[in-house]
Amino acid sequence: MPINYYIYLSVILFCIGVAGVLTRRNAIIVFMCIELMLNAVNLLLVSFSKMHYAKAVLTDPNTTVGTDAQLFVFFIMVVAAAEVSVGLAIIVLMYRKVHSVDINFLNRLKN
Amino acid sequence: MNLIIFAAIAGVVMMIGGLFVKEKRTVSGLALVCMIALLLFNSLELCTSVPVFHIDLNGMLGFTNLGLLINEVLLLSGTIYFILQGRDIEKVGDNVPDYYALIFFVFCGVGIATSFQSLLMLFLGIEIISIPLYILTASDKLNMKSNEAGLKYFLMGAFSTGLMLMGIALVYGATGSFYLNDVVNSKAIPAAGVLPTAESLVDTYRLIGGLILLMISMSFKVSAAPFHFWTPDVYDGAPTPFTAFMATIVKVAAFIAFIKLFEGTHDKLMGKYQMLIAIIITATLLIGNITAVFQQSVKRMLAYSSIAQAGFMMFALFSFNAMAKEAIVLYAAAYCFATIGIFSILNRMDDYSFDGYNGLAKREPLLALLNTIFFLSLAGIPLTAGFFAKYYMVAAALENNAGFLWMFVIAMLCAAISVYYYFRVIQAMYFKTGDGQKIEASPVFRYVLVGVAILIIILGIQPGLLLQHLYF
Amino acid sequence: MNITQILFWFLSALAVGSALMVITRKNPVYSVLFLIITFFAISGHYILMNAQFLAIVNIIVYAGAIMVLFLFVLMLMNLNSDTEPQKNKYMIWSGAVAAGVLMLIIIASLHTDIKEPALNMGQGGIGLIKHLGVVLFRDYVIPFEISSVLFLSAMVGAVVIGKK
Amino acid sequence: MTNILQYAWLVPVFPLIGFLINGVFRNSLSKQVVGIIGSGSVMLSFIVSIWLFTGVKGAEPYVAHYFDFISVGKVAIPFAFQIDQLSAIFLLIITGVGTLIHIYSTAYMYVEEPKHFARYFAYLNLFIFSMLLLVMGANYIIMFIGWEGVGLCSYLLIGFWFQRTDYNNAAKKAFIMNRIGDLGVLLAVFWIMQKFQTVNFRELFDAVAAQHAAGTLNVNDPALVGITLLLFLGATGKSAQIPLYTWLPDAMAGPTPVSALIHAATMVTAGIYMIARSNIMFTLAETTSNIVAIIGLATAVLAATIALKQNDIKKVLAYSTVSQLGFMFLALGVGSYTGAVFHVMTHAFFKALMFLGAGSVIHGMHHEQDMRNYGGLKKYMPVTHATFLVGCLAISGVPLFSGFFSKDEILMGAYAHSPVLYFIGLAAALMTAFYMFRLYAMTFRGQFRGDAHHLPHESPVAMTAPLVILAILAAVAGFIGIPALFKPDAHILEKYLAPVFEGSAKLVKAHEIEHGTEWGLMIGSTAIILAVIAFAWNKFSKYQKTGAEETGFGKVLENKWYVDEIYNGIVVKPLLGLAAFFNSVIEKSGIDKLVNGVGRSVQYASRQFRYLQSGVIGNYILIMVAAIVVLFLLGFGFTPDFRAIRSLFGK
Amino acid sequence: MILVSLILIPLVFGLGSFFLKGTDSPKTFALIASILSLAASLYAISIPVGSLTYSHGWLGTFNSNFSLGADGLAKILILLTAVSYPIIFIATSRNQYKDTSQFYALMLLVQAGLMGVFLSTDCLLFYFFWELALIPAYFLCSKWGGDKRIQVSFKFFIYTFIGSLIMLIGIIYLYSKTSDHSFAWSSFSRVVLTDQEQKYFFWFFFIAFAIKMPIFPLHTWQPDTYEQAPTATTMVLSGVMVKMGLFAVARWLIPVFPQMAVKMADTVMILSIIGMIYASLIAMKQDSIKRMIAYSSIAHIGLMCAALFANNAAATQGVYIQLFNHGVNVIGLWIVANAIEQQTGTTKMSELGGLAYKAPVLAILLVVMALANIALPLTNAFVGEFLMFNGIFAYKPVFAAVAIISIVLAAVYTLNMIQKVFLGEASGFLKVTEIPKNTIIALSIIVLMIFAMGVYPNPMFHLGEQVMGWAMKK
Repeated sequence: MPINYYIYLSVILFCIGVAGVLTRRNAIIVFMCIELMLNAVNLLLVSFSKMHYAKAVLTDPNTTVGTDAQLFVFFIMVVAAAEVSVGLAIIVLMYRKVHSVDINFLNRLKN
Repeated sequence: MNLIIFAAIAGVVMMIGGLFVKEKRTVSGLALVCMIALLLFNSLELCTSVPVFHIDLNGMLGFTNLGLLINEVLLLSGTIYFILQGRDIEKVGDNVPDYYALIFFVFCGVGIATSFQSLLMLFLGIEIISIPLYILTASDKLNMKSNEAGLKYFLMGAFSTGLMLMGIALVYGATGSFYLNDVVNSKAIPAAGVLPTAESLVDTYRLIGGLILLMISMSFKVSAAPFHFWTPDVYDGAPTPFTAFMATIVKVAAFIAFIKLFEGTHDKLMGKYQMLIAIIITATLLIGNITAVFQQSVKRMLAYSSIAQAGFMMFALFSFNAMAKEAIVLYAAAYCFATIGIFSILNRMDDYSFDGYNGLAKREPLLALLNTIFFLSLAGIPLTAGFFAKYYMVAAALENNAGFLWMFVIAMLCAAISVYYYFRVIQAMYFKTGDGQKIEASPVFRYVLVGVAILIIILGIQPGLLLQHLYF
Repeated sequence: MNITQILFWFLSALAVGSALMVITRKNPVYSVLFLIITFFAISGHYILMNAQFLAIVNIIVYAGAIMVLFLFVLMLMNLNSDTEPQKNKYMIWSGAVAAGVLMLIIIASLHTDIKEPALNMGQGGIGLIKHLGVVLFRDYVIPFEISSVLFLSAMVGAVVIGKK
Repeated sequence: MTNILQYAWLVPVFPLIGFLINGVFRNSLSKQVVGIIGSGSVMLSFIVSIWLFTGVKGAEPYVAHYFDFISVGKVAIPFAFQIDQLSAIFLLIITGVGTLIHIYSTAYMYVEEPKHFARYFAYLNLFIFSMLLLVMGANYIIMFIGWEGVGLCSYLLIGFWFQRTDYNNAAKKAFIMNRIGDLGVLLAVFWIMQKFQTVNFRELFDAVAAQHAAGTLNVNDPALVGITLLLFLGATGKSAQIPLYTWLPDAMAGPTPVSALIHAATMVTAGIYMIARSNIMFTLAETTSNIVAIIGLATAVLAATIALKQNDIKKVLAYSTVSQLGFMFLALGVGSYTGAVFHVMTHAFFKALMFLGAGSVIHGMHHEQDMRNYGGLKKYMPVTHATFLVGCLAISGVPLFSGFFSKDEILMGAYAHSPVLYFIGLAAALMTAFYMFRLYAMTFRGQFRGDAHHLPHESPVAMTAPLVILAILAAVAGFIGIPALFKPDAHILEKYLAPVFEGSAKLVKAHEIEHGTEWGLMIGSTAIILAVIAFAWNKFSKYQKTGAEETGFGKVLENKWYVDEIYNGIVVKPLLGLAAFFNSVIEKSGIDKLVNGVGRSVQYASRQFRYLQSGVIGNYILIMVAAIVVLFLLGFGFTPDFRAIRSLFGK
Repeated sequence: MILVSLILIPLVFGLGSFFLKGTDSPKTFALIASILSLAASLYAISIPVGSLTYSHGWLGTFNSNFSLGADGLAKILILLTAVSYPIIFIATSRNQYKDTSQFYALMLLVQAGLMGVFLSTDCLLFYFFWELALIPAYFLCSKWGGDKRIQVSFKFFIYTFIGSLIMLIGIIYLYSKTSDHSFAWSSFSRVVLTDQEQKYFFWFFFIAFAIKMPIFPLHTWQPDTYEQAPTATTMVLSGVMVKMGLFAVARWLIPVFPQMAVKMADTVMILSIIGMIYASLIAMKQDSIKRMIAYSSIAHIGLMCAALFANNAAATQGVYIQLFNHGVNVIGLWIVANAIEQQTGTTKMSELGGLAYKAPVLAILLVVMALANIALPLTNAFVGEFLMFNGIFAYKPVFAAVAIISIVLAAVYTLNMIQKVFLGEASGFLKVTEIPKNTIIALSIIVLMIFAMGVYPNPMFHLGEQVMGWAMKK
């Protein structure tokens, strides 16, 4: 498949994630949409990894080009997991206080 | 390297130490000892450029004088911060050792952010800085504002992480590597005078797209407009000692990361995109300064002021020359010292509004004087470090960018606006009538604060004392 | 249209479709479930590209662990249905438009007419566990160790936040 | 030169010393001492002046250079005195009349408290000092120092009784109107410096003459006309000519001796002195000369008409002064410089005499100045009456009195220039005779109309003695200027002054009037004047207070043609209005509002910007996304498909 | 070294003064300091220009030195600064301030800043001192001023600060354009700029100086500040500090942008002259003596600024001498205003009147001061104004003709003031007595100077001429 398709797909998913962040008010959903964005990036990285591999393999069949991107994706997942633990902890803390996860109610701090 | 390793170790020490030490003062003392140790280790590396442990870095990290010097400045600020605000950190909540541990982890991230050579390390560094901060922000669990700030910070920070990753992905797509050197030398950046081929143009687009996204996410981290929105809310909501920490050390570290990130590509590529930086600078200066004018709370004003100061620090990104590096070091020092000083006094006050400062000069003449010096430094008045910080920034940027004269004029007008809100505090302290709040201040606190003020004035007269370390 | 292409289009449609469902469902539980479907679709793409390790990790970590955590929290909060109050029309429209424009802009920025070599689907050993493992523990030991600091801080953080 | 002239500096130094002593020790000196110092210093000057007068001989003026006042680059202004015939005559007038008036003042001002008495004499001495500087200065700057100095003293003396607001106003008015004229002088000086690179009289006039001779400076050269016009502007201020004359009548607020000295005899003739001094430039600038003549004549007529209807004795004299000064300017304008100086001299005598006489009357009448309340004073104040009558005769131009000679010389000069000038001048002279004798008759003739309980009394000797001396002078001073008509070569004054006006004399085409015509004019005019005198004498000796308001034209005259009101309306009010407009509108609501507005707009912006910080994450991220879009657009160069990037990298 | 001591004496004494207690000791202390610095400056003035330099390395990295130097212009202004301080301290020694020691300390710090400004031959150093003079002044105005002091002095501060920041851009830019990358005056005056650059940076510099002077329409901070500031500070502000602007134009603007100074002369002069007339007219409408003096000062400064740009030696010399004379005169006027305020508690003309009865000495001294203010011959101001008008006339007669109107207006408002305050019926201030000795001494010194300089100004010209050789070298 042409790399462009993957780029488009990733961008579309990414922007759906952005749209979710923008439109939803439930903090958890917003957070999920951010995860969706990260996944879109992961997909893009993997496809770029394959793209570079595809280019490099033409000259060197044993090439390992593209490995780093896949490891990067791995690290993203690691970080995402850590982030989720912290994020959900904060959301739960919030919920315990106000019994709501509506981010629009988060407006004690403004101006 | 020393910083990264020992900061991580210090974090663990604090975690474990917390299990055994119940007395909060002792915890603070332990943290201070760790901090001084970090400072010494980093000084050692700065002087000898040999780390304690030899680790094969695989090109992921690279240590330069700039990074180490900034580390030094930040660690010094950190030491001062611990001395001056240890008491206040103890008051935030019950998990004091954990707070210190998180702060040390942040320092670990700071070490990475000032030395990364690979986008992967950038990502990890920024995340190691961010995640503890989310927690520190939300750490005052009884305070709704703190919780709210934590959640806001977290959601927006995660969003910007997404943007950053998208940028990194695009850069990778263009260059096939995460290493800064490879990015700079990749074919995606057409060499001067060489006509780009159609293929390389595709990569160029991706690179530019990626860099713009990176720029945006880093702007977010340094709270440059219009990506600054988290800053006032978070700084306002977070427990004050942690606000001080975020506003100074973390922000400067993010700046260094920002600068390192674009250092290489600037000459070849982003140099042509100075307009973008100029727009961000202008927006940051205007929004930061103007919004700060109407604030009622000093703490929140300082948040906007930190945005405004970020605008000035962005000049280093605009110019990218040898002087810009000097400028950022000096600015980091001036800004950190002054802001930590201000926050240290603010911490001890009950009323954070401007009126809370009324008549302080009568009650605490020394503290008022010191506070004045700090504010003057932030405002960039000569004889304080802040003047030379701004001076270097502008001089570096002006050196070969006369076309952006309008930006400098705006910057200077904004500097004048900044005087407006900084001086409101001075006015309150000296000229308004009031009883002045009682401020608990131990002699050590005072001496250290005086030391900071002297440091600021020395740097304001002879900035070379600090800057010479950049070169040998 | 060979099988790869068919799978590609199917998985893409699935991913986009379920992603849209994620952001449009009112009930957060549905959102979580659709997100899991999206993740599965993405894992499918990984497999198409012969990135088997990531495909598995994606399912285990994301779909398996993270999303379950989400679901768990949702259940804990009893946010199963209609807890999201009246939506703000302006917010939805402006959000959708902004995201749409962003998408157009990014795509337009990256769009070219150049025919680049197609990805060789299902080939290449770089995505295999064996290879990745070697590289991870040889070249990427520094970030690997550093991510431990990240986890430590996350752990400490969770404790700080979670402790009563 | 002779040794005598080297002591010229003594002349101004005596009054200066007097000023300093009286000024510094005013609280401790007794009135007698003050009077002696004040009068004595001027008398010493007078003595030196006489000495100088006799010492001035020949064509070359004596210039004494003391030190460099200003010397910067090309500007070199020495502090130097110039003694020649013109200044010698003025010195005599100033110190001579000055001495008399000082003596007179010791009696007139005796009622004042000692410190005010001393203050008065200090001012008076300072005035003499300034006036001497004015006439002795060897360049325009020193002259200007004196010029401003006399203005200042005039201000101080008019406002001597400073508790009276209207007096202060009068003083202020005098000073400011003089200042307007001074601007002219200053500008003229600048122009002179630019054009001739010197302000020293000798070098300047030599340069003018030389340039004219060399053909580089034509008659009516624009620069010259400009310079002379500006100088004349100065003269109109100082010498109370149209349009700046209105201060002089108001200046009568000062003590009467002051009016006599400053506002009749000396200061107001400074303008004439200046023009006479600069005669060569005025001669070459014919346009200006014509303007001077016309303005002089117009002033003479206008002031005379006003004087016809005034009831305040000092006001009549004041307008009379303005009118007489107009005559002098007429003389200057028609090139009869000697005539002008002659009239200055005779006028100094008879006008000082009349002012002092009026002062005596006022003194005797317990500070009543309204003539309608006088009448029949001849009986009570015989000396005053007699001397005053001499003055009136002199000013009216009754033959053999001094005024006759000087006025005749002026009118003849005017006739030679243009008969129209002559006849208008004659009309003014007739009016002079009328109002002077109206004054005389109303004051001294008829029945006493004042308060019978406060009968007037004759003044002390200190006051009458100067009157007598002045009366003698007023009667006989004319004989130094006997016209050629009576006896050729008998005009002593003309011969004496000849070196000063030598340059001009060469340039002026001598209009000789036939002797027959001259006799005719002289006899005719004298006859009419005598008739007018008789009419006025007759009419106003029977004057009775009616209390009726003047109507019609009389009212216009009584109100001085409403000139003050007109000035008020077209200059003062608009200026104050403009000032108020600037103050309240431009300054406060304009510039300051603008400046504060900048600050306020920042605050306003601040308040608005705060709303961006809505506290809602969705909005924050929305703005961020929008910013991303914008940055992408900018980064890729705005075109829909970003083709611009190609040109960026593809050369 | 003597130059350094000129800065150091007030600086050290100023800092020392912070530690004094009581009310009398700081006054004495400050007076001693000011007399010391007067002595030092008299000594400095007697030294020929050539050997009056001092340089010490400062910021090696960008070639900025702590270099001082005095030419005639600087000498005149040093003398002014040094002379005015003792006079001010004597004249206001009866004024009571809370925290006396701080007040005098700040006053001395201002003096140090002023000295530094006048002596610096390094542009960065100049900027440093420029600001350093401002900050203590700000504190003085804000802490010890009138009711509206906080807003007013803040406006003053921000206004001048904006100007100096814009100038800073210019300084930095010019620095980068100097051939030897140096801030030295000599390098700046040799800098080569394009027309476009000249145009921009001329205005960048000029705005800063114009605000300081102030020139219409940037003057609005001034009357408020003068009115609200404590009188001693006002004296420094109007007597000495505004001279910084003119000094800077003469030292840092015209020599650095010679062509632009010629090209822009018309614009600047027109602004200045409008300002003169405008300020004079407004002065006529003021009720407060202080505001009147303030506006009068604007008019006078406008004249000096216009004359500086007239580009001829006479006018320049006129300005130099007038710098001193105006300083002396305006300080005298403020002393009178202060005396009136101390005696009656008000400076509103409408509330005053007839003071000449109660305080004849004051009245006489005021009249002398007023006469100097309207530049009557034989007072010092005449010499300067004469030369300046002369210079302007030589440049463009029309300008002189318009500008000179201000002399008449000056007479109007000055005489008005005299009349309303001193003349007329004595108003209700029965308690008013003759002014105290200290005021009389101070005013007498000023009056003596007024006449001395008015009759024999040549010594000052000789001082000023030392500028000519030095500054016209290029």
